[in-house]
Amino acid sequence: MKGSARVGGEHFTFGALAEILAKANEPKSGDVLAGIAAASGAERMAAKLVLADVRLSEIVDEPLVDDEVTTAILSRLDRERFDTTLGGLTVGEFRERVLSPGFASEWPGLRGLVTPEIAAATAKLMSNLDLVRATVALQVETTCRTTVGQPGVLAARLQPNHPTDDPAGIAYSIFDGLSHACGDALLGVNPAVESVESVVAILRMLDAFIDELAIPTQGCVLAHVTTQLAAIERGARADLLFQSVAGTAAANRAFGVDLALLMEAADAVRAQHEADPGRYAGRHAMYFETGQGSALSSDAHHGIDQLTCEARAQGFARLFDPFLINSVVGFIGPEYLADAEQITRAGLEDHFVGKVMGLPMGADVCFTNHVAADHNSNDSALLLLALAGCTFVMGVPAGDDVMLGYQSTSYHDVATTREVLGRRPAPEFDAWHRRTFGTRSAQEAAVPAAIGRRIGDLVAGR
Amino acid sequence: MKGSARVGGEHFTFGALAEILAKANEPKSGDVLAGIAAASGAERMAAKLVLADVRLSEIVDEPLVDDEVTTAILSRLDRERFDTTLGGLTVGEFRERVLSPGFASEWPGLRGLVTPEIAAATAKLMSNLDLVRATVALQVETTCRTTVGQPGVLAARLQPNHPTDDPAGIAYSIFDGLSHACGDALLGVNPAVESVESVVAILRMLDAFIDELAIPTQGCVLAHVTTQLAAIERGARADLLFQSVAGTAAANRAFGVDLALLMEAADAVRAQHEADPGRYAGRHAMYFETGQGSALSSDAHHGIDQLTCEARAQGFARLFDPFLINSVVGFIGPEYLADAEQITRAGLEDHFVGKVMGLPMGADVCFTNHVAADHNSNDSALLLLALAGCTFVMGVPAGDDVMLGYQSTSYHDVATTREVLGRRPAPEFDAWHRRTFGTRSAQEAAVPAAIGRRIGDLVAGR
Amino acid sequence: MTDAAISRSEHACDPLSDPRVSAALATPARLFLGSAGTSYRTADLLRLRVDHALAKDALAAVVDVDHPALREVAGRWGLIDVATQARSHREYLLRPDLGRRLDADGVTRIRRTATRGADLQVVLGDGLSPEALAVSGPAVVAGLRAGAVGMGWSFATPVFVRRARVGVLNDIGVHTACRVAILLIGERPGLRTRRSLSAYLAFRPRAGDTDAERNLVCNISPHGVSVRAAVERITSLMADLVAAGASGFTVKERLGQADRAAGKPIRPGSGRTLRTGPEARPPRTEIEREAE
Amino acid sequence: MTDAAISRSEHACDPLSDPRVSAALATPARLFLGSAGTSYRTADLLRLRVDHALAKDALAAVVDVDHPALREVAGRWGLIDVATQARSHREYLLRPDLGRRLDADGVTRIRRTATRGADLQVVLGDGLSPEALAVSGPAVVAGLRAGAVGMGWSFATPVFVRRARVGVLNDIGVHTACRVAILLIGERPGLRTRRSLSAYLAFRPRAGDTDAERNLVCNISPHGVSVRAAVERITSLMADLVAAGASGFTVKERLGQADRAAGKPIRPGSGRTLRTGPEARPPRTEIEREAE
Ligand code: B12
Ligand code: B12
Repeated sequence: MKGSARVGGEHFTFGALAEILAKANEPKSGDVLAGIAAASGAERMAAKLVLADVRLSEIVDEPLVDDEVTTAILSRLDRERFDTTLGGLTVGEFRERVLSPGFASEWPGLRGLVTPEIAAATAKLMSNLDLVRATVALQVETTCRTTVGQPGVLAARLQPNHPTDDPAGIAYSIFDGLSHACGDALLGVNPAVESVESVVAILRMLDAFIDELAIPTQGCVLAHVTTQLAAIERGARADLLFQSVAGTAAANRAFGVDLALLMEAADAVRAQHEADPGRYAGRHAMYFETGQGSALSSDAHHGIDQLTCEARAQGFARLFDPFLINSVVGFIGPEYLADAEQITRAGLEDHFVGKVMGLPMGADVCFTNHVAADHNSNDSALLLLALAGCTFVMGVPAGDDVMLGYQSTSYHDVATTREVLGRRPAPEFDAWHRRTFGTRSAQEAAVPAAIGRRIGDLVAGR
Repeated sequence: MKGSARVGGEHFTFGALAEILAKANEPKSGDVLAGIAAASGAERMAAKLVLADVRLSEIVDEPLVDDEVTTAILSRLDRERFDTTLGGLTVGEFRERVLSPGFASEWPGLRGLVTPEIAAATAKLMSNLDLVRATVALQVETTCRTTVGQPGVLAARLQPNHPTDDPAGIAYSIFDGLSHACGDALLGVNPAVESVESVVAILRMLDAFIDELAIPTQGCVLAHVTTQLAAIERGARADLLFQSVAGTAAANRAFGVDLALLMEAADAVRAQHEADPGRYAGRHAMYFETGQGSALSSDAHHGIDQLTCEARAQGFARLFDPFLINSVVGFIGPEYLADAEQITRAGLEDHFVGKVMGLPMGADVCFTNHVAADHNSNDSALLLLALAGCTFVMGVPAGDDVMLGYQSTSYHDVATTREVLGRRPAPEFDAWHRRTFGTRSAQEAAVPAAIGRRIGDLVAGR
Repeated sequence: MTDAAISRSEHACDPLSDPRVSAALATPARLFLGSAGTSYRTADLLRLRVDHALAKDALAAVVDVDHPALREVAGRWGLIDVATQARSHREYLLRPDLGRRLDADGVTRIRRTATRGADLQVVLGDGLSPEALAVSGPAVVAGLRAGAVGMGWSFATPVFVRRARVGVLNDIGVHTACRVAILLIGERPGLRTRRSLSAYLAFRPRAGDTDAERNLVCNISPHGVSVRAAVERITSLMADLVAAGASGFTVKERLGQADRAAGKPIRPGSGRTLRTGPEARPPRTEIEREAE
Repeated sequence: MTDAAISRSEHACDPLSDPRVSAALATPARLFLGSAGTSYRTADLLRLRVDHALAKDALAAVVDVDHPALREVAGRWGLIDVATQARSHREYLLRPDLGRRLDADGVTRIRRTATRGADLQVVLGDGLSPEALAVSGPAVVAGLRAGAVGMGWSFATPVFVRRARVGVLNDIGVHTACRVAILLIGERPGLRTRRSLSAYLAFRPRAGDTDAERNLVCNISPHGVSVRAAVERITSLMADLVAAGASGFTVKERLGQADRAAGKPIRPGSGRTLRTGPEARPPRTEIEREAE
């Protein structure tokens, strides 16, 4: 695809869809690092003008890279239905369609036709306000042991990490988070140690914790998927299998995964669930994390900008019908998202592309200490994403992850955000939380000594 | 007041309340320009630690400057009630009190006791999330011809400026704004020409427009207050008298105003209103604009940081029991607020200090083209302020003020924000809007030819 | 209302069949855009963003004495070229205090070459839109000179100040002892209106004067106030300042018949309550000036 | 679980009467803070912000060969001092690609002075927390050397790489032809945990290797994995890599009895489906190396 436009007396020409998409992207340090960003504001706008007139069918007809991610996604596209419903629209028209009042009701029939590149292209023509407005009404419900994604619900993943995987440390962190009503999306531990034995141990501990307190939620240990599979083989039970995924096959290979491996993993965990239907109310069993920049990081971006790569990562995840996806938006550092503005923008984009493709998108609204962002900018981004209808956000003790070395949203932040927006935890969890913690405010909800003992027992396997 | 604290092995000492307040402020380029900002993150935190332990009575006991602004504010403080209710709290404790669930219900009795310096000090100990959380439940209702500030209402000032005050241009802009349901807070024109005659003409045109279409709102022409007074003397009717105000007497003098002049103005407009009780449902008759940086701009800040100056400007405005106040938060340029982060922070601070003092605070969420901010960051700031419960925001055609040369929020932005947050225009106006524009979407609501003719007639005084 | 405004109101009285067209003739504001849901149509959103990108470029424009516009001024009436203490564009943006003070060189040059005690000292400042100065500056200077000459005023060699803020008028007053100083300066650029000039007027400006002691005519641009209208208004205001022996909010611009009928100059509001309002100022003596 | 973790779990089994105390012993995470409404108490909010200010300072810290920690290493086992192509801290942050490549000087120095084809090449990298390298680096190097010697491995002169990213392991492999390379590198600093070191392991690293071909032991710090535990784990992983003839996700760390019972090395998942997974690698010949 070629295209050109005049802006302010200057004439700009673009040689391929990848170039148009890259230059039409909002400013991101990662696109500059990749050498594919627009050189000036005028060039960026010229690319957007050209992009606005590209037809959706042209996007589908010009795959950005020939790899298994592209093949798998396109092979599931119902091209006939696509051509009759969306193909003839330009990106600019599709943006208007998405923002029109009737879109939410026609979207269930359309979302499967939205390819990652189309979603990304549309986001590039949207203001921050558009990105929020567009997703407010798009609800994606999924069920593993419990259901998330209902209207009015803002769920939270509880992330009780520990620098040495100490089970007591993890358990206390979980308990504190539960008292603030975090953990309805899942209890998800990133293990510090990538050994099958310790992954088994944490999975068992989570299982016991959930069963003992009868918490309506699901557990997950975010080791490499092959380590989790090995843990299952050793008899551990996994509510969700986790994997980080990227937007190109080459980047996924650098993560040690590919389509076949993940299909195998999804089959394994579904087989486990099907054997225990009383425990698993729904069919969703996978949890993925994404985030702009990861393809470029392994030099596997093929000249594709990071928002488009992100959309492709999500499109790849969609193949496995996940329970949740999480864009860990400010996780890496200034090389991909330079500052709070870029992080906020990327968060809204990632959420939009995911939602419009029909995914249960959450966001780890976060920053590292080496980027130009801080607690205040993170607060703002959290509120914006929650407002946009983000399926879940993170609950980390005081937002300070003591193992991963970054700042996310805290138990307190989740509680405050729900309060400000009038959102509730997922209904089953909400009811459980009221039963368990009563009307005590979070301030009073210290650890009762009995619970302290119970945690001790749990950890010791008694 | 003196104080000192250790942060990271370094010891910091502060000599006076003004210094503690300035160094405890979140980063602002204006405080750097004034030479009063903390030199490092560590020093900023030391100042915050010290500030957290300052008692509110100590703040009242150490006026920052001896001028008529201070005198007028302190002379209205019920010191006895202050001492028994708030005086003994530290700033840190007051922050917690403000964030506690019961605060909204005790606040009506307390807000008169909150001095500007106390409000500013408290804001300095708050995160962005705190600032939003704190104000969500604080509703301030005021009434001029109509009422604003009800729960669930997000009002908008319509700003139909024109580079030569062309009445037809202004009228078309108003009509377009009305079709998007903007203008419930007020129709407020900044005149390009500071002549009594043209101010009279615009006031008459607004009057006719409001009467003709029976719009439940109020009009205002934002000339210098002395020009508006002269217009009243020539027989024009003013629903609201406007003036920009600053936080010190010296800065107000540079604006050509002082306490006595504004008291005289308030008396004049109230006298006019009392003579026409059928038209004026309420007692509120003044409209003020503020914004961080204006005192420093006339070198009249006396070493006081810009957030504290802003709170003092609002405290000064409070003396006149205003219908609305507007912090024009990103209006001036990078010398006072360097970038989008600082503008957003300042907007949330200004709104918080105003609300906690009991004022009907609105925000002109805006940026100039010479600052590091853009349409996207402005969208984000708009959503955050609306979420915080801002009484009103601005509606400017496409956000692009063709006379004042800056970017604000647009008619579209207001409509979208209400949609996203589920807010409504002020009730009387809302009902009128439905009656007038029916169910037509804004897209269809073009100017019917009849209305075009009516505008022509109005403008011609027919 | 200016001439432009008035001529535009004529259409409004007899609106064309499509009010969108009348609206577009009446104002540069972007009206009746339609929407996508409640958001902008795609084309409108992109147009706004394009204009923003271009406005950013306008800020970066540089106008100095070599610019054709200033060469024109210099060729006709001479031009004294000075700068403020702001050393770079960035410093200019972040340090308005420096943009209000002439640098040492500038002071020397003005004291050596400027006209002393003239009735009218015109100053050209780049301000935030140097392009505005280039577009409208020379014509306004020509008009003001003609007006001054018409009133029998002496007209000083114009001064061009690089990286100027409005407050630099004080230093100009201090070092030229002029009666009325007029600074033509680029306003911050808008999106539609990127090249607007303002004329700030001060009567016998001196150190310590604030905006309370200044007047202005704004929005001089092809989209706004025409050069002809601006010159007429500024000239009439100049005369009123001298009649009042003061400048600032106590002296209002007089525009139409009603204003003129009200006598000259108007002092609206009681004014009396403003304790430190300006008073009519005598010309200062050489000695006073030296002391500064 | 590491030794620290295990010793901590003991309290947990017999919790003190106040579970807050047990929790504080069990984890550096900030738990049971109480709240003001749903927000932080003032003291907690300020503490977080103080820690953030200090973490920013930690990033700015510089560790080079003159640092006592590196002088210690150099004094005991020698130290080859090289840098990547990132020329400043800012460039290091924004250009990870440069932080993954040795600069020309570094290549020359390594090819001239580094040990060729050693069994173990230890590399020290400042990474994002140079302080972490200073705090734990020398002791870990000492432990690894002892471990290598105990297994009869040859131990190359350590290399110190300034402004290093993990990917620099490839260049190290290319230019030293080592069997196992271990990069000790500072992780990005957290708030509570500002000085955590990771040990990244690679078997016969070469150009084009990705993280899929690397293993690591992370969170080596006073708050996390002790030096003793880290050395034990890394040494055992080293041996497993050699046994597997590979590194990366196909080789899992073996920690406790269950892992050891599962035989060595473990290849979990079928692995077979990953079409381009690494295979056991032979040592490369001189010719291959020269070709790169
Ligand atoms: C940033 C980060 C990432 C980023 C890396 C992005 C980037 N390009 O910079 C992303 C999100 C992509 C990521 C992905 C994964 N990570 Co990671 N990551 C980290 C983190 C938080 C910081 C790393 C750091 O500071 N490096 C130091 C700087 C100076 O080096 P760098 O060159 O800039 O960073 C490189 C390495 O960090 C490397 N890397 C990142 N993660 C991993 C994981 C493995 C196994 C390897 C070999 C390399 C590696 O990626 C960077 C680019 O090459 C650490 C936690 C910690 N405290 O260190 C976890 C950590 C290293 N990651 C971990 C894991 C498990 C993973 C995943 C395997 C998760 C999964 N199931 O898919 C994936 C895939 C990793 C792979 N094979 O590529 C674990 C490793 C546990 C272990 N002992 O083996 C850690 C310790 C966190 C944890 N406990 O969960 N990670
Ligand atoms: C920024 C601005 C302000 C800021 C100034 C802050 C600052 N320190 O920079 C604030 C918000 C404080 C402000 C206040 C007022 N302003 Co004003 N302001 C402007 C604006 C939007 C841009 C000015 C600009 O670009 N200047 C150019 C740069 C290069 O110069 P600068 O040195 O940085 O700016 C100085 C001047 O702009 C001056 N200034 C700003 N406003 C005014 C108003 C008057 C009457 C004077 C003499 C000077 C003055 O303040 C700055 C610092 O000295 C103009 C609109 C425009 N299109 O120009 C209106 C404008 C100049 N302001 C106007 C008015 C009426 C006022 C007020 C009198 C409103 C009121 N009722 O209180 C007040 C008080 C002014 C005073 N006497 O001090 C009118 C003047 C109309 C006229 N023809 O006389 C204008 C044209 C806008 C309008 N039509 O409403 N203003």
